[in-house]
Amino acid sequence: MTEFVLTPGMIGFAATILKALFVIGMALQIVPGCIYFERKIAAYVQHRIGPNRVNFTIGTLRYLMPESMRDVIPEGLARVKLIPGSLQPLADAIKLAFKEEVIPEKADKLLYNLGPMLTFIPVGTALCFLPFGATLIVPDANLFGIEIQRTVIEMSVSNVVPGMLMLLAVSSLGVYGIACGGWGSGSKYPLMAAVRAAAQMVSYEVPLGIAFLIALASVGSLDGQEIVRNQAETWHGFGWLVFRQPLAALIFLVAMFAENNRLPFDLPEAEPELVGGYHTEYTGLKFAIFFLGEYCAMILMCGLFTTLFLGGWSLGPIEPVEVFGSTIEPLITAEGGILNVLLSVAVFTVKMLSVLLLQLWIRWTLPRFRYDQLMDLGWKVLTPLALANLAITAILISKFPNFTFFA
Amino acid sequence: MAGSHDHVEEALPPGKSFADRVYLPAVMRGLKLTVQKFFGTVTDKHATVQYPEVGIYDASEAERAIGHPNPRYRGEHILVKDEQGREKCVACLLCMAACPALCIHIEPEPTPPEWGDRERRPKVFEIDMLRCIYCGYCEEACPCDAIRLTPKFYTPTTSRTERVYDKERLLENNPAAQIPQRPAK
Amino acid sequence: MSPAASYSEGSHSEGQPNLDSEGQPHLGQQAFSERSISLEPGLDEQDMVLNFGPQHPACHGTLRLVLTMDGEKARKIEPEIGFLHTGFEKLGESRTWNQYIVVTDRMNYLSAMSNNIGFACAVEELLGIEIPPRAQAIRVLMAEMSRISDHILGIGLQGMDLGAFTAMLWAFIEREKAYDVFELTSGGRLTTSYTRVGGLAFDLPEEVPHRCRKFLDRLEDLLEEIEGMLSHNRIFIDRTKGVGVFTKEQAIAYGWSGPVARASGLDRDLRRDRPYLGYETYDFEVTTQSEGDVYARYKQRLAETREAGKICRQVLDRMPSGPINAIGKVTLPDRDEVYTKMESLIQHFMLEMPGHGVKIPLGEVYHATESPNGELGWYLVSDGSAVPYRVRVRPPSFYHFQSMPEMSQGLLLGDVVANMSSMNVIAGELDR
Amino acid sequence: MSETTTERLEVPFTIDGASYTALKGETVLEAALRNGYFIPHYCWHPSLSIAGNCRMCLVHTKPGPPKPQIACNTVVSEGMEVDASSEKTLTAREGILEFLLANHPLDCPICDQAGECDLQQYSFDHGRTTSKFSEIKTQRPRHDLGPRIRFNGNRCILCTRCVRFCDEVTGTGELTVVNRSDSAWIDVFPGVPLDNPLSGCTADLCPVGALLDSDWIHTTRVWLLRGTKSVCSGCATGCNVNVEAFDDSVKRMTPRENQPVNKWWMCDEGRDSHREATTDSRLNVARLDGQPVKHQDALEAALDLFSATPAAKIAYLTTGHATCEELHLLETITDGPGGVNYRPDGGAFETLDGFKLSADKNPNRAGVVAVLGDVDAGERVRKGIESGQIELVVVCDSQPGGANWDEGLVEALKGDVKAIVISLEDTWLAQTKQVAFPGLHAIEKDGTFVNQNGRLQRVRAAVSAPGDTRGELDVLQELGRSAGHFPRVLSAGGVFRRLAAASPDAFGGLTYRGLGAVGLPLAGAADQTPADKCQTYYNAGPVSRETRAQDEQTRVAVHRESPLGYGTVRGNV
Repeated sequence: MTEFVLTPGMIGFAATILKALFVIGMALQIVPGCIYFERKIAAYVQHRIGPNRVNFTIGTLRYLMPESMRDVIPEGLARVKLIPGSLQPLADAIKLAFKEEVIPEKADKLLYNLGPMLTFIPVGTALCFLPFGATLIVPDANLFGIEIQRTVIEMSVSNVVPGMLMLLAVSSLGVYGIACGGWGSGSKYPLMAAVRAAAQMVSYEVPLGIAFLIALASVGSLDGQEIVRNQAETWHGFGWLVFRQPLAALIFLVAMFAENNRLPFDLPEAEPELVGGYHTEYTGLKFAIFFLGEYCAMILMCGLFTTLFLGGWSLGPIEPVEVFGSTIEPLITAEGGILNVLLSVAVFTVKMLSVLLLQLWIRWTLPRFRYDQLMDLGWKVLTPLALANLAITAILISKFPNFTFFA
Repeated sequence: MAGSHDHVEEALPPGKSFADRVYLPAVMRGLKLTVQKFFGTVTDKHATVQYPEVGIYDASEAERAIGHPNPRYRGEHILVKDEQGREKCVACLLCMAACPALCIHIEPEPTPPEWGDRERRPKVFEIDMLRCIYCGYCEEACPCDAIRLTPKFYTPTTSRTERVYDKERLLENNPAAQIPQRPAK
Repeated sequence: MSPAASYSEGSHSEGQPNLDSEGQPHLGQQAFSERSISLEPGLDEQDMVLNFGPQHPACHGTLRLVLTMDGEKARKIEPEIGFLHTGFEKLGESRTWNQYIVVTDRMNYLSAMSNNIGFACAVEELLGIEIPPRAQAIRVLMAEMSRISDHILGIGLQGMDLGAFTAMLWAFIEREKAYDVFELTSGGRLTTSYTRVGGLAFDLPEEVPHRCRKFLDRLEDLLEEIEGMLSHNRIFIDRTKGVGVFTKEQAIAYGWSGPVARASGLDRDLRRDRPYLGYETYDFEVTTQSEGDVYARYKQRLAETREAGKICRQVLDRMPSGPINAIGKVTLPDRDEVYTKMESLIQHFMLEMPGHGVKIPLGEVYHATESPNGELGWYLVSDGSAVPYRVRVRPPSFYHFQSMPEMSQGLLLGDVVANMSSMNVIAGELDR
Repeated sequence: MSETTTERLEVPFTIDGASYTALKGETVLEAALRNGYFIPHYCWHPSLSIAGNCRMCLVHTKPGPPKPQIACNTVVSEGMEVDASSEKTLTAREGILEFLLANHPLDCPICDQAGECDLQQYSFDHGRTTSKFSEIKTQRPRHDLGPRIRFNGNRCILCTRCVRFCDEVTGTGELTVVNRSDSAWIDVFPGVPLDNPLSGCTADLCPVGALLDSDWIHTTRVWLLRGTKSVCSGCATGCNVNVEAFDDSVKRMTPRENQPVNKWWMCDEGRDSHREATTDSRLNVARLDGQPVKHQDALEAALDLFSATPAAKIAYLTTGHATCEELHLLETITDGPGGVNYRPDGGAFETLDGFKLSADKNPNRAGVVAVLGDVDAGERVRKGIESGQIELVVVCDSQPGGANWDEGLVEALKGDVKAIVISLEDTWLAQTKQVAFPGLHAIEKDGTFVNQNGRLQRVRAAVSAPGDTRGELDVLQELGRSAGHFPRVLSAGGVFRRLAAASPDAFGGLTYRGLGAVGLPLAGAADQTPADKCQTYYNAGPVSRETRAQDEQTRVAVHRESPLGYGTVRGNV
């Protein structure tokens, strides 16, 4: 009787599928939440209420109960809303799904249809390279007659070694979607938006990339997990690059807004100027996919910022192992243990959402740049600053390779 | 107080000072304001009136400036009834003449002999509510205090023909509502 | 040969008929090139004609700019009007003097009260009557309230068109409170129809002074907040300073008036220079700016809002008592008198019956008031009958909008938007 | 109205410092009105004796007593200075109005005079703004004086115009003032209702809403009515009328002044004549072999019929209600004999001031004579039919109630002779003959009538015809066009030009434009009054009616876009 052996390859394969599902699931979960919170924040900032009509009430729970018990919930209580307006994104999605798909007569059909996909696919791909948790180590074990071999599972869907570079490379492809959509619409406003988007995203790719480089250089690794671990281990857990490289962090943050077309830099969809921007001519599901791609890109960038500058999934000075003590079995609590990993995922999510919140907050506060000012800022301010920062960093690293400020 | 309200006097014109030029202070100030507003809305009342559940006149003063039905509000018309439940209108057609939108149509007829106190009444009294601009001139023109504009404004229908109100509908338009006191001239 | 024509010819010479996949001619393409021929003979090949409006988020109302874009740059700008042409002036020839007041509501719908008052004042000038002090004071109060509501929205919209949506909604909320005052006073929020020839429709309700004061107190905070959001924000300053500069001479040449003219340094305010409704008795300053750019207009509106608030407080402090209608047979008599007195009933009838009504003596008048947007002039001709012979409006927006080409020529698209919103052009007033 | 040379002497005098001239013996009011200076008045009327009881026309005169005089009974003396607008005079006027209104009920909303009420007009122009009177107003009776006049005592200001009218114009004397002081009212003598043929004029004369025509009471408001200057088709007198319509239906007919024709009056029968156009028996639709068809189908059948018959074999029959233009067309397109039917005579009436209500109830009998010459009542047509000479008869019957053809002719028509019938009423001819077209009533058509004294007067369309009615002119010209008589269909004025050219003896030199409001005499007519002598300075109704009519023109032009004139556009919403 041969034992069934789960080799690391098999476990890794299964884990990859699970991680992919998890990442996509999380992203698709966060997007509606993000839309909801965006609207809520906008409303509260503007002294309004925001979406509050579509939601479950306590009375909805009755339908989960047997018929005889439904009267348990009193009528007054039944009308109490559970998170008012929480189903609004769902309602929007349903609405969009049922909307008529209008393709403008003069549209280039291929590019027009390709646009939304090209926006979403690179972002979705890039999410694969995002390290969202601590490394999980499955130890050697024999469970129910199945032999499990020790496997190291990195908490990112794809664990290629220059992961961060891949991420950067793939995410930059998002601009093609916007350009295709804008060009393919056969309309002037989307065209202008596409041109703007292409120029803007290419321009801000430079400071973004340099800030990225600074981060990588400071850490000395291209591996996402390594970057996080480096930050967690330096300065007693406070070695986040946002403290070590504040200027780079700021540059990255600003460039991130521009990459995401968020408000101070939302020129490709500047409503008073370009009506709807590149998605003016889109309706229905294609519009929804554009929307989804845009929000996923926000999540991606926030995740990236978290990883690079906010210490990723690490919880600062607090060591999870210390918290839970050593009394619990090492399978769970030790480094690479599952509880530890789950905690790190939660930490990562919270940090990422905080950055997301900042994006929403900024959007409802600031006016918009003008096109030339945007370019000026990108090329004349951010890029030189980033270059200078990179140069100084490079010099410091080469002169003082063991200087703790960086490593 | 507003009279003694001193607003910020700038030493330098805006845009010239260093603080203005580096973006961040103003951005921070803006973020501070918005976050204050955010928590202001969370803790305080918001400006929105939850309309169908809360009538706009039901809201308290803190939420909305007008906390009671404004007698002057120019909403839908009613024809006023006299003590005996008959329309007060005598079909003098002044409202029809005063209407700038030409939305009133009246056809007079003599009253039944048993009425005694007046000689004519409207046989047909129609207001095309789609055409009406709710200016209140009919109310102003009426010499018999027979037509009034009420604070009622929630008036959707499913067809256009329903929006042409006939005499019966105008008489029964808002039976529950107190007919507002006519504002003093 | 015009480049545009050569463009379309060129496409034919290459043996590519202008057809789409289904063999239908590209009508849209053709229409665009024809349009460009008729509008702009010297259109370069790389230029793009951009129809900015009439349906466009930044065209408040149905305005249209035909922009000839060289990339982001608006090489040529042609304003086009008439999309909201409602024939209001023509309507004046078929509505009695009092009935026309409801039409004035709908011209500048952001400050209907000011329009009502301006028209009533013009007719009274033609009639040669003076309204009682209380009516004057109420009119001043309402005019200034409407100036405030118009200006704060104008400031908010200026922010909104530059992306600062939030400030606009803050202004909107306060504007609603001003509208509450209008509603209490006149029964209507947007279309007030409050004045009558020779007086007012109703007297001021008791609670209005209290509400006005509350509104004015809150107004200061609002202006502070908006200023906090915008005034020192470098993004806003960059977008507005030095953009759309119009000099004093240009402003005069284009017939500018109101806050935009004062932002260009033109020290002219009809409330001070040609006082009506007793404006000379109020203490207020006419502020001016020297820069003449979008930022100056923003500052000017802020300053004028504060001055208007000052006037409102003065009116409230010394609101006279007394009648609100002019003595004589111009205004409708008191309701109680109509029900009980024969003479009053007859007067009521004579004023309401078609063919009778307020008969304005033969003559013509031009009377202008300082509306929130500028000099709102009424040129009225009476043939002695109950309806005007001619009603002509001098809408400030019309004169402001026509300067768009000169002001925005060669600017980026974003600046065109900034200029548009800084003018606060109201299409209803512009097209009449 | 006597024209002796002594009274033609002119007397200079001044009103408010402006110089005017009066005729010798003229009163101040008369002279002022004739000169275009308006002094308010109620009881005075040029055709009635001076009563001087309304006191509205008070003026101060110099020389004269220090208290104000009534202008209507003060004869102008040479160099008299009349003060009609000083503070003193205006105060007196205001006082009089206060008295007149003291007992007046608050009836404007239900009073049909509102809008053309002299009481309203003067009170607004000269009266006080409010009343000092707080006592209880007296109550006076409200009753019907006669079949069409309703009296409302509370509104009466006792000017006695109506009483004097019955005494001095009709001479029937039904009305009188009963009681005295503030309980006086107008009443009829017991058993003698106000039913003289001109009783409607009392309502016209009444300057307030005391006497109203019950015919149109409580149906509409005067400011909604649009007047059309036309001629009554009731009788050969040809009274000048204003056909007042609202919502495309005639509400009332009021007289217009035309001194040689009807002075200021018109008869009750004439006032009701517009009802002939709205009877149930009217023909509203074209008929082909008795079946209702579209106008075009009937017209094609008629054209076939017409062109298949030689002109010499076509006869025509018409009535005394056809306009001169229709008569001319009939004569032109047919070569056969013609016949005319007249309505039998009705009651005649002559007032004391010379207004003659004709017994001849055919408005255009004189026109028939002038256009067609000597035609009989259809005798020759009958003979033609019986002898087979006539194969087709064009019947143009616009007589209300239908023409009463002779029995012999009826028998002949009942045979198999073909006929094209244009008929106002749905007569047996229209129902049985091959083709029938609906005709127009006088209130719906344009044309001319010649009255009994040979005055040619315009009839104007005041309302549109029911259904698919095209009218006589259109159909006859279509028929004539097919036979090559006319190049195209003309308007009534165009046809009249042809008529004037064809009969220069009677109609030479006359044009529609020249006819104006009061018409012109035919050559050799009995009444040769020139147009400028037909109207005096005084119109027929209340003073304010004329004022209103002028203002109304502006007002009405406004609402042209609305098919109902005023009010909402109803229908498919």
